[in-house]
Amino acid sequence: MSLVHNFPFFSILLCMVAGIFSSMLKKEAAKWVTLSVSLGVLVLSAFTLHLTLGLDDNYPFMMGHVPAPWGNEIRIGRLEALMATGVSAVLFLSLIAGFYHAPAFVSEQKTNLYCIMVDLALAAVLVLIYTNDLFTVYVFIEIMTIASCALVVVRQNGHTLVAITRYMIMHLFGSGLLLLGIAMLYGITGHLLMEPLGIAVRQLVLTGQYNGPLTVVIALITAGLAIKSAMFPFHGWAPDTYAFAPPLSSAILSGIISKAYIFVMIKFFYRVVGMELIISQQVHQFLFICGVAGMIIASVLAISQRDIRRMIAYSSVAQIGYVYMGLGMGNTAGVEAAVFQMLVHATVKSVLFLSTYELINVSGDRKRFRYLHGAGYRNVPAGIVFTFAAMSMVGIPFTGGFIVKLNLAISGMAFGGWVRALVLIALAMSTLLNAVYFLHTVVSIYRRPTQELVYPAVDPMPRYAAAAMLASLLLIVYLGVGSEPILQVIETGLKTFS
Amino acid sequence: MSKRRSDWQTRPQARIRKWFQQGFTALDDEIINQISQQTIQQPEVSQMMEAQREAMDTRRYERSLALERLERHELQAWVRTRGRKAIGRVYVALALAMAVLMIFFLLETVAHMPRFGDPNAPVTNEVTERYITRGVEETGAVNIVAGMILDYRAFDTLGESTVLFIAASAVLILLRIDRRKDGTPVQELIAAESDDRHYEPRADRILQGSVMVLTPIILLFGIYIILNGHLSPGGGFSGGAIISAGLILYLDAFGFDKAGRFFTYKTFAWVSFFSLSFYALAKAYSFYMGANGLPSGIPLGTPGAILSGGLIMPLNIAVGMVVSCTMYIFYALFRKGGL
Amino acid sequence: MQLLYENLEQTVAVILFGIGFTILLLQRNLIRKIIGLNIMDTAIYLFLASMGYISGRKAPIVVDGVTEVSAYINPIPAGLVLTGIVVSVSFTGILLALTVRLYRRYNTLDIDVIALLAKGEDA
Amino acid sequence: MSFVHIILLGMLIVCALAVSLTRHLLTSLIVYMAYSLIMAVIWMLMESPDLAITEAAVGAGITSILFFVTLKKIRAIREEGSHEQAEK
Repeated sequence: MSLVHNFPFFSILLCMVAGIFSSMLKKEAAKWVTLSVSLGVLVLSAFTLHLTLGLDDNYPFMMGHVPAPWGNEIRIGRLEALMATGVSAVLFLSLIAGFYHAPAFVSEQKTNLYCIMVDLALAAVLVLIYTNDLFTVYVFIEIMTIASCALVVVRQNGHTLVAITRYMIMHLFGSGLLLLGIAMLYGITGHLLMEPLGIAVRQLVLTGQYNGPLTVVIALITAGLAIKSAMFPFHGWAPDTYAFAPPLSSAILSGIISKAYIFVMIKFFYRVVGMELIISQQVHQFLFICGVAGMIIASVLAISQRDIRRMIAYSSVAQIGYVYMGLGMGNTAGVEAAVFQMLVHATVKSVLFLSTYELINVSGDRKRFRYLHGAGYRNVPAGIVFTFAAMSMVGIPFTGGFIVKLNLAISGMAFGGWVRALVLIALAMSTLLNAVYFLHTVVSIYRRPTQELVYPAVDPMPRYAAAAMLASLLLIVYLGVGSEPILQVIETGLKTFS
Repeated sequence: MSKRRSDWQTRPQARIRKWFQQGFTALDDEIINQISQQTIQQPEVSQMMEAQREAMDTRRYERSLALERLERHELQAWVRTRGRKAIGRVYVALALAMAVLMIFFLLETVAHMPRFGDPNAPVTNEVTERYITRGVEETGAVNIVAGMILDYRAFDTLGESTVLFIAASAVLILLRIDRRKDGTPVQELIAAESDDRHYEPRADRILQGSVMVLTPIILLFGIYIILNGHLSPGGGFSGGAIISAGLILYLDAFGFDKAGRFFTYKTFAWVSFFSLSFYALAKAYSFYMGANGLPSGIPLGTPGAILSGGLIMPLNIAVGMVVSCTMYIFYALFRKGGL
Repeated sequence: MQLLYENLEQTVAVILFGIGFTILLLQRNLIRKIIGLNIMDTAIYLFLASMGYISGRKAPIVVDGVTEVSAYINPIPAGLVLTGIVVSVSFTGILLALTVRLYRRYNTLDIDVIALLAKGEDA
Repeated sequence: MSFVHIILLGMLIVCALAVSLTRHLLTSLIVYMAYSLIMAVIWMLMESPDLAITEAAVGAGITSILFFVTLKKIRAIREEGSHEQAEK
């Protein structure tokens, strides 16, 4: 085993140790540590990706002295490495673009606590991406929940407190369902690691034993993860949380953290129960319907918002709907498109939240649309970035969003009858609605103000923040233009996933 | 001019309805307004008119906002009185139905689960077998549960300690009242301290006397449980909780002034920092060695002796310290927002 | 019914889960909601712990060097529940801290009223 | 399944119901504490002493202490508020 094989483990360890160390650091030092940790994880993950591209299959990494069914392990394949690279790249860029306005929402003595939360959230995301054990999934999901709670609540006004209380109650209910599901699955199979679990589950399906409990287990775990990732009917907590959180936290929450839950769900489907069972139990249809409903209804709700941040929060729910629609199609092409959408959405949404903050900031911290008129002139880079990100949301060619929609449409074409019709109608409707609200926002930030509002002078955003945003922009364009190799990695990665 | 200024200020439903009825442009009559204003380019007079119109518009906007607020207020009043009852009843009925349905489904599942106490249940498989038959020789711990959570599945336990640490940090974010830069307390902190002095028992003789007797016993018991974690039931978590209970009892009886002599915020920070980093690094070492197939080089000792179990006892001590500090700081933060 | 009686532990656990869930949904008082959450969690732990019990066997602490499978109960669920208990106490701490903050701001524990008041702050 | 066991399980359900049906918060907290202790006893009977000791220390001990200190804090805030009102 060469040194590079250890890199995923090193990246997890780096985040955790940095989180622990940050508790003793002063403000600036903690910021630098967090930044360098995300860069370090990016480099380590890139190396891992390079390594796994050369391997045919994924490889296990024992967390201890004993092998798989007894000890704990993580399992590294190219899909995992790709996700880790994407997540850490997005986090790195968001931190550069968003860290400088930390003093606006975190008091000085609490900045290092905020950094702890970012570090540990990244650690939890990495563990969820790599892990191969269901109980580890539960423990680190709880870490992620606490971290995101604290990320939101550093800004202590009434809205965040109420939003986060709702968030916590929903999420704890979700973890309860998840844990109950894991407990039942353990009870009928006797394993917690995913590979032996998969074998045991297939055995159970063959013998027909415990079939009822197995269905309930799938339902419980799916429901728990769906609540946590803001799938449409369970999205109640999401808009307020995303809208009132500090911008950097919203970017991390909706861009990165919500993706980890979905990745775990895909892992559970592929590695533990097997896609055949999911299809024969009709779970995928439930996800499909929820995804389609979410795409349309959340978009309509987004149109009706008066606060620009709430609009983006609702569009986040709609975008999660795309992921679930792809996942719910049940064929490989659909899941591929869903994974690609996760990457695209992580990039686009984080940069959208950050650029929106800049636009609001130059408009005197007012969030309604009428005050945003002309914001695109007052802060040119943020305006450009917002426009491009909005175009990706709508699905203009040469952006990541276009490739997603194209792939979803193509994988929908593989079906006949109502599924195909529903996919195409949903895509068309959603694109139209996206165009309505995003292009209207773009128009309004570039419109001359009708009435002389006094905008207080603010410090211009630092050069490096603008550069980071533009870099994210390049990433979006790259996802739109050079998507072929990434899709290839996802395709081959999914094959070795089970 | 009979129109309101912008449709973005009206209620969402109205906006959607309008959009359906009149198309996208209707939402933007402001653009049209603006263009028409620009085309009639007459200086002075038109500017004055415009200013007047702006003022009127603003007033109208304010009024529409006030109306909206009133509307919302009425709605709230309705919601508070009759609506709340109606909605509340429906909600209660739905929630109860859902809960009953869920219990029913889960009961149905339970009826098909493996039997309670069955030695042939699927959970008794090769994993359990190895833990029991070879656990002692592989981990050196007589208490198989301790061996399991701190050796075989140590990654989960590392995560669990991290949960405690991150929870303490989150509560710090929520409740800690910061001092100013120069170290002087802010108003809120002074208020919290005077509150605390006001509402807590003051130098109660009986309490102090019994605490003087009880605290050492409780602490000793906690330490015993931590140190014997690999030999008997218990371990870092329960022992740490017991120790923290003893500390809280002491704090309650003697107040912050006396407890602050041996336990300040710095104590908390350093202790949890050292124990957690020791924990993480020790486990990282053993994971790295295990994954790369290298011997760990840590002697396991004779099973049953107090100095056995390899890393388990130090890890238990680390966990115990983290738990006790975390719980104590929870309590202190709840009481007055700091130590 | 007979089947449920044989699995009495799990049956009770499921009923407790439902009760906790109902408290969580129906109680408007934040502190009761938190207790409901705790009941829900402990119900799951009871469920999990009951999975490891094997009648007639002893706790998994090796006595006199006996290391036969038939002597001890399953240690795994106990370890998992141990982890779970600590996780749920951390959550309780955070939620109570939130409650204190909310109460300091709005002087009530009723979550619906708090939400209304928070909305009213805007206008 | 012994008789004691069944009674204990029944008491668990009674306690859980009582939490939501009692009028005073303090009562429901004490009932919850009893619930935790019963849970600890059940785990003791189920041959899991590790769990029993942890639940008794963490669930019945620390969690209840946190609940009580919260209640106390809340009462302090409330009294403070009424005090101010009276002054006005």
